[in-house]
Amino acid sequence: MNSIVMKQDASTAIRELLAYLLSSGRVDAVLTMRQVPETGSCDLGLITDPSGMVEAEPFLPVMTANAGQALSSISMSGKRIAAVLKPCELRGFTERVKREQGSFDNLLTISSICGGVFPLEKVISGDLEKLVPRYIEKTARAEAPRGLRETCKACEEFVPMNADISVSVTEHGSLMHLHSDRAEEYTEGFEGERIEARADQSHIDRMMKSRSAAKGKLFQSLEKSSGLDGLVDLFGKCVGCHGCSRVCPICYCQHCDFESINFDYNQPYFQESLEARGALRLPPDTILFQLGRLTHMSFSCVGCGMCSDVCPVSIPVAGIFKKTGERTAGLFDYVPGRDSEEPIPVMVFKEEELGDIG
Amino acid sequence: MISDKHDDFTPRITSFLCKWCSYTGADLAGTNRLQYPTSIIPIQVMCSSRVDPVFLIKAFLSGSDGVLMGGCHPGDCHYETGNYHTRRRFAILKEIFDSLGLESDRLKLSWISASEGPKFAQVSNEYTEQIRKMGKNPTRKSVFL
Amino acid sequence: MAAVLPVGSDLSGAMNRFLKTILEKDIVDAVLMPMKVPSGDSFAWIIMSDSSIVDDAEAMAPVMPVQGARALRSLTRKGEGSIRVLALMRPCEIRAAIELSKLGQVKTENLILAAYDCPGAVPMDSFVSDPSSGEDLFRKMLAGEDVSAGEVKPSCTSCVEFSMTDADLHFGHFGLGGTEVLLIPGSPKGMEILEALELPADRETSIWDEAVRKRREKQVASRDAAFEETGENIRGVQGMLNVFADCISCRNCRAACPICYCRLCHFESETAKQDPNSRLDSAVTRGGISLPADRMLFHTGRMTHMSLSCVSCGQCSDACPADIPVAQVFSFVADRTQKAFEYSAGRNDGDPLPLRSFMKSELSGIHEMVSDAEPGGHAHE
Amino acid sequence: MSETGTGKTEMTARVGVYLCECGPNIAGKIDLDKVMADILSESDRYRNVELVIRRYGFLCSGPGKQYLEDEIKENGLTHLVVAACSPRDHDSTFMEVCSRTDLNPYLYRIVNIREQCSWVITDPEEATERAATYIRGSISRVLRQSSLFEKPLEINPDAVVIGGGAAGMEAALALSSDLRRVFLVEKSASLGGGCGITMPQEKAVIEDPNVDIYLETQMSSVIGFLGNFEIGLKSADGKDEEITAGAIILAIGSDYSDPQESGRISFSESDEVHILAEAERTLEAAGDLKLRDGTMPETIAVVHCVGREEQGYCSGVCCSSSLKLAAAIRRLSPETAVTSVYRDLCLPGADGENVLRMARESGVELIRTKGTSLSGMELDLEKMDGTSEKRSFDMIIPAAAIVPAADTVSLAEMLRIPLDEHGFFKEAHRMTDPAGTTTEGVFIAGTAHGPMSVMSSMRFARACAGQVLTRLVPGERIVPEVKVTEILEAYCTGCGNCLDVCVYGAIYADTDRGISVVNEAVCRGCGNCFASCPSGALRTRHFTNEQIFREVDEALR
Repeated sequence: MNSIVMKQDASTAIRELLAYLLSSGRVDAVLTMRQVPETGSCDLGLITDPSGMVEAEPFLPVMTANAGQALSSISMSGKRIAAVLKPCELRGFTERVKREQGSFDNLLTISSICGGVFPLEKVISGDLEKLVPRYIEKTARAEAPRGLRETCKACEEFVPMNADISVSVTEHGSLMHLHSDRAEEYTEGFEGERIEARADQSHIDRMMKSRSAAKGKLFQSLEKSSGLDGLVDLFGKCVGCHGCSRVCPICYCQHCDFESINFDYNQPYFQESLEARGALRLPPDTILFQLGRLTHMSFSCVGCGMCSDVCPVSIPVAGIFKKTGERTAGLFDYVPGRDSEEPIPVMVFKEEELGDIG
Repeated sequence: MISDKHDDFTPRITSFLCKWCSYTGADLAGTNRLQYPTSIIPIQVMCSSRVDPVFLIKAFLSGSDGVLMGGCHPGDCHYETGNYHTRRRFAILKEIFDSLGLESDRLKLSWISASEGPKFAQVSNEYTEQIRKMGKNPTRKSVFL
Repeated sequence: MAAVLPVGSDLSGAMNRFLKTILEKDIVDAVLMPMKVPSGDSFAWIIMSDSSIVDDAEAMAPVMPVQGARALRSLTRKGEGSIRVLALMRPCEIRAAIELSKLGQVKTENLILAAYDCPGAVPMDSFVSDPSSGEDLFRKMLAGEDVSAGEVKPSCTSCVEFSMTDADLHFGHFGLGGTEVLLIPGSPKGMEILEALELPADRETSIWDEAVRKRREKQVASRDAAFEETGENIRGVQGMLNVFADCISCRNCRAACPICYCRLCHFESETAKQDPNSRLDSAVTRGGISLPADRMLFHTGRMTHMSLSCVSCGQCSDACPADIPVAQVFSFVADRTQKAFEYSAGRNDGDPLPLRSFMKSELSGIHEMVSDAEPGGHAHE
Repeated sequence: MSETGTGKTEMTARVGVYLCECGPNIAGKIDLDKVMADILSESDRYRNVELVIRRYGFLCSGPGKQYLEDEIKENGLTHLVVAACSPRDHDSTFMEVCSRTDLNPYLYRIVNIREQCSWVITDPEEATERAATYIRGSISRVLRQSSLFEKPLEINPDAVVIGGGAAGMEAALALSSDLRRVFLVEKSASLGGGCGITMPQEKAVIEDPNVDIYLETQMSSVIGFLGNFEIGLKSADGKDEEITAGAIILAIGSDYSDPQESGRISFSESDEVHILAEAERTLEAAGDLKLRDGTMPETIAVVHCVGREEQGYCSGVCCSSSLKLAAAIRRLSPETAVTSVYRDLCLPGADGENVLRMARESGVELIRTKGTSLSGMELDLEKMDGTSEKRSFDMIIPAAAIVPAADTVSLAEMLRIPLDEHGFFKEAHRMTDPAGTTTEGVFIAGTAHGPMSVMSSMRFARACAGQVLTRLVPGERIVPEVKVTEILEAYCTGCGNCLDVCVYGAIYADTDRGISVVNEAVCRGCGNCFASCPSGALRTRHFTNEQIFREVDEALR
């Protein structure tokens, strides 16, 4: 496929591309990770002024919020936006588009083969300075950097699925692959040698190897959380803040049903339940919330890991949801975020399926 | 007859029954005086597709030993296609239970038409027996749910 | 005057026994107290009617994973049952519960609210990562030993409401060398309990009073210092922006807050969401904006909603994945807003919620207050 | 209303619980007095609720209903629970009783302690216990029900018939009366449709003063529901007109497959190849079949089952019409040799054999082949004995398969009704509602429904008419379902889940406000949308989560 050779490092190249898109008026705004040089604090920037690009860090291995979620509403503004998204953010966004929470119409999506991101605490503690350089060299060698999010280590969907432009950085140099007409059209006139090339498959294979191994480990480690007791062990310390659902790119509800009146304790049932059990936990429905949320979104889970990051009591939420999600999606050979045209499994059905049920 | 009052454990099986088929099927079982255990606790819904999987989870976590969902046979839904959605939702729920090592056998989906009174009685009896073998639902006593 | 509860080896154990007794003697039908979760690295609120379960519970938990008032709310929001429940909690939790009762979220008729001299709590994240040393730390705190401020929840180091509140019953142990606990009735309900146990409230409490006074002095000092620092940090818009620079809008602070009782937070509702186009327009005028947007709107807006009832329990900071000193900022602001109405959150003195009432004669100087205000400055001084 | 300590006023409910003995059917098994005692003993579990609980012989009897009515009035009941038989038997009976009082019928519940309790549970004690549980469940559920008010709608008895073929005209005639206008909308310039012969109905329709005929006109838009449709019509000369009607009958007929579709048949414009329907029409009109040069053909071949394999179904009627045509040609011009080339003869019905006999007697040559292909005017016949023979004819008449009419798809979209696997309109239910569709008030007649004979078409037309006649009685009003879904706008995100799962198209996207909107007149209250909404933004009246949760709670005490 048509690709652009990047002379400098990928970040600089993309920074230039984004600046070019803005100054050439092809897009009205750009969504990308930023890092404020002074404070070192990172955030997602929606940048409209090319000069603002200096702060842009398109491939910063940090996810302060799933950009798919952040992009959601502004993508429907009718203005043209170029967004740099990590593969799971793009997939998250795609899932939201299926739920009318976003639109590709005026969007140029730029993604890259993703080496994973660091958990929030590492970002806050200001370790990035040391971490990022090693991260860059290791990922260029298809090796797994230390200290990434658990779900990133175990992520097998690190190659963008439906981006307009995807970036691959390997030992053999850095390439910008143009996957769509929109990509061709927008990059027209942008400096850089055009060649016919694909992302280095052996590089991808080597990454996949370590990812699959890590995933096996992760799922293995979650086995102990199996069964009712295991589940209670795992979620027993949940404080019910529902932060996991608020930062989830799939949980798009503005009101979570599990916070509705339907799930409040009712007298006298609470009393009877108390008599039956001798004791009860307050607030109630910890497990119900987790199971319920699984029924609502597990098949769309993109395993971005935000939920684990924000959990105040460090429950490995992301691992559990990824593990379960792969099975529920697997029932329908569904791959969340693969293609915005692929219908959400629970919204459609086949007359001839699941014959063994019922 | 299965339900034996000397047995100290009569399971509680919350049963969400579609008004148009399974509930009518249950009525027919009655009209034919087909005996089935007291374990079945019928709750009528307009369509099995009305049953949010969360209902089943709630019943399960509230100590229901089994949860039965009765719907029209695929293709015969009074509302055209509701039960196809039911089937998918149920499949997903079972998958979740399995992947978390929860006893997914405590959840059952059964297609029982309005004319299948005997089937309703049979399903009730067999499922009750199955649940009795599994024993009481541990969630009955669990404190940290 | 107070009744005396002898303490054998450990304080917490003695209180456990007390709670077990009142359950056994059917003085109450259930008690609400913390219990270690199965995984052993946290505690949860457990309401228990079976007295044998009390043995596994912990009268005073090292951590505060869920603010007790939220537990009480979940129990009584839809009206309380016929059973009498005694809830043993930290003072800040009792105060939050009293605020919530004013907001109709907690029904106190059948509740007996009991508090104890709180030595502070261990931050959640450090406890989860190392429970055993967290428990050691808390034991030291209970024994009144010095622990480095960094190890304790920041809001606790500057808490001045750590003891006697408007609880029905108070367990005073400061200054008593861990040999005994004073049972101080704070209401007829509390008195009834002592009477039912035939415990005469005949002990005078001067030693304890003194110990509490001393500690309060210390706390007030460190609080003033904290306020000073916070006041400096959040000066002006830039100050706020710096303090909240790492905020990722997860809204955990709101979710953990005992006072934020809304089902659907206004700032998460459609009504508060900016139209995508005007969002982009504002990006254009600024050359760029940060997403998720409206962080300042959320935090300042939340202040207007709840700072008058803020009890400075510090749950917001504990729940913040970005280690933002939310609690420090909010209690700093709350202190100001509450003073402005001579209101003290969590008092049972019949004061109505300031925003539900007014006095014709009040706030005459309000115009000046505003016009004199410099960003983050001390306007009303 | 009662004063509480807080000075706020709280609702107090007076719930009446009435147990029907149903002779021995219930009282013979269940100890009703014990049930009543059990429930009364815990009346304190309901806050601000007073329970009135009684038993009675046969509540469904005349005196029983009167008794219930008086009880409701005398005790000023705010809610009513009747423990008796299956709702299928007497739910409506007791709702009727409520409506004779101030008690809203939707603040009442029937508990089935007969079919699903006394009749199926052997042990009296267990049955008694179970009955108490059911009744408790209903008490706590009825307390969470809310008044619903039926809104009867004026109906428009008129009907629109789309398609002026046999089925369309038949339906129009069956419906038209001085109390009901019928709008017969025909796309082409003349009535008659696809059935090669002139129907006797045509004259009648034209003369019927209550039938308005729109020729060269098509339906361009439709909104509304049973009893109240607004239909936009567009005529060939671009004129727009809007008519209103209570029902729509789709009788748009069908088309014939293109014989050349299958690779096995190819011919050119100039060749004398005319599909069956054309031939029928010409013969009907002219009395004979001439070649283009005006001479009579000496040999004619009628080829059966053309396009059957491609379509994947047997049209069922072409064998018969092919043979009839062949016979007719022989009768009208005996000097013409007619050959019928068939593979399998499909001649269903009592008349089938006669048709075959007539054909034989009239001297039609019948050739059975394994397969037939045509190039130009030469047929290549694969005989059953394996040999093959090439034969040329002066005229070839392929019996092409019956396929959906071109407009089927666009109309289906307009009316939100599904198509079957072959692309014909799909009926609501093949057993229970073969003439109806998923959109109430829209019916299908004739070959728009699939291949069928003219006679069956007219039977379907009458079936549709019957539906309309019973559903839309002039002067009567219809009561739409009230147990429908509503949307809590504050919680709705407009994700469209509910739109996707609703087969009735009862939910619309309000893209401007970014939420979904329910058309209550179309909603049937199945609740599927409800289960598809993670935000809890939908509520199906009378089946709310809260109501169901309370029933579950009670069941699991």
